[in-house]
Amino acid sequence: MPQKTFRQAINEALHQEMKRDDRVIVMGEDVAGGSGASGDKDAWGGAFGCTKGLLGAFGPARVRDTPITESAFIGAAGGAALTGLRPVAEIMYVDFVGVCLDQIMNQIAKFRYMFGGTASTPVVIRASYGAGRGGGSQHSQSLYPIFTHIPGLKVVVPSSPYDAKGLLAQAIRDDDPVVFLESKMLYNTTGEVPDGAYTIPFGEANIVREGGDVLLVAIGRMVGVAEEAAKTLETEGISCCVLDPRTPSPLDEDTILEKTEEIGRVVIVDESYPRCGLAADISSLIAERAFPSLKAPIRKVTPPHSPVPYAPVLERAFVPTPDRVVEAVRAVAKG
Amino acid sequence: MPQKTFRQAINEALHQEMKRDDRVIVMGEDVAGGSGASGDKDAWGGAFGCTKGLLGAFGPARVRDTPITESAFIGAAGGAALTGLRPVAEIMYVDFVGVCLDQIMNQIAKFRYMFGGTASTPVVIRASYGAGRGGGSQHSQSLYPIFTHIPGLKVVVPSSPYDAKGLLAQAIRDDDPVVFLESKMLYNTTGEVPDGAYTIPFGEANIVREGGDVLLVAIGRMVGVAEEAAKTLETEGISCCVLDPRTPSPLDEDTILEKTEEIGRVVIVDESYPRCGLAADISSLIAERAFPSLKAPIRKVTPPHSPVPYAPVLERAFVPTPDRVVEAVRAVAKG
Amino acid sequence: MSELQLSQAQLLEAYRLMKTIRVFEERAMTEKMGGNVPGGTHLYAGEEASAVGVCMHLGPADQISSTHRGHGHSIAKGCDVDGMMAEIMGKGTGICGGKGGSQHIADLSKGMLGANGIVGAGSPIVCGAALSAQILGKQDVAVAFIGDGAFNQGTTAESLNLASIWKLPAIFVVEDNGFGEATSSAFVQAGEIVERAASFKIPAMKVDGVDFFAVYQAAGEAVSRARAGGGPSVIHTVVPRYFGHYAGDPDNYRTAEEKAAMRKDRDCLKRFRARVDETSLLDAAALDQIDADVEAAIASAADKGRAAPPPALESLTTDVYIRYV
Amino acid sequence: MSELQLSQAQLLEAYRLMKTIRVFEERAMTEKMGGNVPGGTHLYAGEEASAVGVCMHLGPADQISSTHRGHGHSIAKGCDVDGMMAEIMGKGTGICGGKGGSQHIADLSKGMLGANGIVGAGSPIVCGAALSAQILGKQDVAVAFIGDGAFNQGTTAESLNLASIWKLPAIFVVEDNGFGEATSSAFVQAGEIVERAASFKIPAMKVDGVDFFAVYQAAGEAVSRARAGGGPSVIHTVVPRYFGHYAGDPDNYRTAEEKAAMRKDRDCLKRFRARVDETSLLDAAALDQIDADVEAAIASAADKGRAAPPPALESLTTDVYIRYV
Ligand SMILES: Cc1ncc(C[n+]2csc(CCOP(=O)(O)OP(=O)(O)O)c2C)c(N)n1
Ligand SMILES: Cc1ncc(C[n+]2csc(CCOP(=O)(O)OP(=O)(O)O)c2C)c(N)n1
Ligand SMILES: [Mg+2]
Ligand SMILES: [Mg+2]
Repeated sequence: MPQKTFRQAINEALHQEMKRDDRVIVMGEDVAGGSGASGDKDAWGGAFGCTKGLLGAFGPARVRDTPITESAFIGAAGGAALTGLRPVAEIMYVDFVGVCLDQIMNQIAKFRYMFGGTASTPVVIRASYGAGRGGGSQHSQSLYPIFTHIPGLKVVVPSSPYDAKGLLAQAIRDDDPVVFLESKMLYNTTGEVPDGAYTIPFGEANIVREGGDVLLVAIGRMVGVAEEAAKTLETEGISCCVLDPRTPSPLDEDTILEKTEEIGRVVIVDESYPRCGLAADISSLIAERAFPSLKAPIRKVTPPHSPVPYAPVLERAFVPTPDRVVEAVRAVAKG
Repeated sequence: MPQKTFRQAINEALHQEMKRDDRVIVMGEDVAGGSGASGDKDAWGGAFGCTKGLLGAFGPARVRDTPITESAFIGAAGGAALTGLRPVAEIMYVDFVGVCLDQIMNQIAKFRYMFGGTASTPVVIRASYGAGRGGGSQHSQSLYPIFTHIPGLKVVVPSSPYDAKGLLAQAIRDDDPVVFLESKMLYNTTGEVPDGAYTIPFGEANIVREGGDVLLVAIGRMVGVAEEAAKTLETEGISCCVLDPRTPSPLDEDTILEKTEEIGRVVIVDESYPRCGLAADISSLIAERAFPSLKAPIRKVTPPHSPVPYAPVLERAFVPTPDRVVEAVRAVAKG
Repeated sequence: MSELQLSQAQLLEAYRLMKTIRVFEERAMTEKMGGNVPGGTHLYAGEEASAVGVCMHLGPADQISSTHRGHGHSIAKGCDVDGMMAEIMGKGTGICGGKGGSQHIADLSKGMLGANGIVGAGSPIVCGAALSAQILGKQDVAVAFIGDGAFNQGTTAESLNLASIWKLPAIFVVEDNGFGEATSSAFVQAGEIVERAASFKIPAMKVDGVDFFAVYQAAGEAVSRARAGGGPSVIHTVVPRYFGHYAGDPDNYRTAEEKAAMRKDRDCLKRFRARVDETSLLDAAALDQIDADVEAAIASAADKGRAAPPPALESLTTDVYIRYV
Repeated sequence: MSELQLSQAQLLEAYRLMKTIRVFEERAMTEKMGGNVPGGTHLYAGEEASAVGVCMHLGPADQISSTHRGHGHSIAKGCDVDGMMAEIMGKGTGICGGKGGSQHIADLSKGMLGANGIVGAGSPIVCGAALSAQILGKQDVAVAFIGDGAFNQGTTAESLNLASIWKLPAIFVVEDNGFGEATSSAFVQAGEIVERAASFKIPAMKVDGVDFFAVYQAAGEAVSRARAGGGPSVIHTVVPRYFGHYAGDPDNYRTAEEKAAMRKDRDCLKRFRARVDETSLLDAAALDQIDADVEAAIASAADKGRAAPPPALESLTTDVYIRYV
């Protein structure tokens, strides 16, 4: 199978879905770039290059550089979804959601429920997330717990190029609103990605690695961190299963519970803030529904309860590392 | 001690703190009401009447009816706090935070950290929360998990008039930003409240009721629900301890863990959405740090993963009830 | 002479809609006071000509979005009053199955994209509906009804900008009842609505919102422009708000004299009757008949609403998603 | 003749500040390319006269808030360049201890309330700073520097409205470099900045932002008005952006000719030199000396920054709260 970057995988899904369905449009700041300027058109193709080439292929009516007014264009994406289009709207960094959360939380997420089941809002909101590039406190957050908290949203956090493509295609074809978050540290990573279109269903965890001593649950960029830890631990004779839920909402509770019952020891690795975060959410699921099979405390490896710092030494200490996972697993394996 | 309503307790704290410190100002939509109109001034004293009388006592410079522009006035509260004032700003319903989250999440919460510890932002953001009054999906949410998630904020959810007054005074005197959420179902409840000013420190749980069989953890309006359940359970010979953390952030982890170790069985009752909610957060704390003492799964009693419905029958089914708590406790007590 | 643009049937329809809104709101007030409306509700009485003057230009493929004060827009856009009344009573027969309530009445089959509990939230949604029409090559327009208070909200400015640069077939009707809750707009709004709109290069008109014909005329221009690809418009309608901000508001921030004068001098129904009488376009008997019909229809809606069963308990968790594994 | 309002010392200071910004930014670019700046950074080169023309009117008790492109405002407001350079290098000696980075440079002791990574977030904060001055009875003013892109953000409209109705001593300086990232402002902005401001009943002036004296003059009026209780102003400065949106941006959306012409014809330093030369206010030698001093100071800042230690690991979790049980 051809090797592609995560960025290419996203780009391919967008191309294929726009081709497949005329109602799919793409909007956001600089999704093309160069609009109204003297030089190149499609100059950026998105701040991370994921939407490159769409302008040329589908034209300016369907690929729209927006003003820096997230409330207006995210809200417009919602309104357009209610009335026949299937917009893919980009918030460059998920941190910016603070200026437009109402349209996501109170409008898009709730239309269907409030309107008694008569509305459908097939919109995808893409955004980059995560620390690691010196973005500082306002450009490095992993805010998926906020979206996961909100009923009516589906939330997707892919960990590999293969998943990114298939999950994004699913998100675009899905009739419910989807928040699709891409780790900015993964854009340049590569993996096998089929050329043709395919979808990956939501709510189905991926067992990235089998193992019988400790269950590692991780999502997005943390899947790689968990895998790396698992490799180290293997050399110590500790065998880890790495489970990637892929979609925080819907969460594949069954697989998480089954694997817990099988293995009995769990470490959850997550990049979001710890309080009311995804690691806590999954831990509480297990503590309620798989308690009898637990042989040790459920450990969480997360950042501290602090904003994301700028300096590289601090930022590296903020994000969970394989070392910290190894340590947690060792503690749990003994316990 | 005099009996007062929760509303009066809030009002008294505001009066006393504004009198105590000239730098305290109050701002929000209709915190006075009647501005620029032909009839009564201080016509409302806030949508819930909590700020009544402040205009007369402290004048329009310090008690400000704002335009319906939450980003501007919450941001202004933050900017004013950075430069010498101690604003208490009101978001009428916490659900509206979607239009101004950036100023809370990325500005107010992070100034101190981003600026290397040089800033202090003594601002209090008050808002009503919760279901029960037929407010529908956009006026009934309990969004404290979102604020609890965000490092840099303190989050307070009082459960009684006594606590409301003492915690609000503390919030106003606190040099860190505080989100102060008031259950709209509690405003008319009464309890003993001293006339004089007093503060209640943050991060100190209140043991509302002692008991040895099951630990009930609940906050805000759910404390009363837990207490009611505990009364019923007592008649069945199950003795419950009711623990009210009072402040989701900082959370009194020590008391929660101590009580868990003592009792070994835990039910958490919470009105916020279940996914990445406060019940999950507290459950995960216990599952990680008091695991060996657990004698049964940690049960959570929360609303379903759905928006808040309008119709009374549905709304009553949405919010945790004493009956549901009783059922959960019975299951845990057996387990 | 904008009344001459309308057929007799249209004139009767306009009157019927306005009257329906008025009576619906009076009944909603009565039912609220009688304990039959569980949640809060904001009444549109007094502002009827604004909704109807605009919506008389719209068909079901045109879209509107409304506000917390949404009953009038809903009725003007063709929503069923039985379903609306049952909805505000929280019944299973409600237009949203009792799950929405007054602030979330919607009927997508009628092009009514929802009342909205968030002040200022409708305008971006309307930009999206207008974008759909534009991209899908339809002639449809989308109308955002917003209040004077909502006009200050950042979402409004962003939407005006977006609608202007994208030349969207969007119309923003700013219903200026002089108040955002208990606070007067003079106290919180800088400058004039039409000037602010014009600064976004959007044509803007200010009209007397109790004059159905004035609203109808202005809306006609705006709708034609939008359908012809001429982009957005703003219509500022000056309207009275008969009741308090919400049903039950003591409304003590307005003097009794002010409120009495408003009801006396600023009544779109009386104005309409005087105008069609003066111009001999309709006779009073036909209007009286409408009055009677409307009273009966709304009374019946209320009776049916009260008698209707609550939603089934299972509906608590349905409709959150179309499909959630 | 606004240059005549300035003493020789002030003229020298203005030039020194503009030159410091220019050289700081060129050095930041070099250091970024050399791998010494871990995060993203947006350079202000070309826009110097806007920051300095405004800040020459301000003292340390006056407040400013800035943008993601904040180095120029910080320097103009008196922030220490050693601390700034160390900050963007992520060092413990940084002005924010290395925790903020380029987009969060702040120095509250200098009245610099922070660069800001969120477009449009500064204006509400500045309203608050102005409110503090007003309520505490001070003569201080507060200035929000915002970009042309930020001008469309809802927070801007809300802030203009708030500043107008509350007559806040707030000044909004809209630095129009023609772009928000890679998108031209013509493509995304409806109407004129000064007209939009005027629609909020705020006096607004458009000036050539490479002409220090024009900016200085306009800012002088605005600051005097604000100090005298006359309320807010908007100043629209038209400026070139020498580098791409961020250090490293290929900047392929502008032609090479456009960029060359901009650097040739739109240089505030050259303009300043020509003006003071023409009017014989300063002699070239003094300016040359400043050039040399500034080059040395910035080179030294960079050397110190590179040599400085990273922050202590413990600082990861300090400063989240003043006190958190
Ligand atoms: C974002 C937000 N802020 C505040 C409110 C509370 N609120 C509901 S209606 C209203 C007044 C709205 O005034 P206006 O837009 O003039 O509409 P009117 O009520 O006069 O029809 C307010 C402040 C809200 N629902 N949403
Ligand atoms: C709310 C928000 N949206 C988007 C961005 C990404 N972004 C950073 S700078 C920028 C362009 C800002 O343009 P302008 O205000 O004109 O300032 P300039 O960069 O030209 O100085 C954008 C879109 C952001 N930081 N914050
Ligand atoms: Mg109004
Ligand atoms: Mg710009």
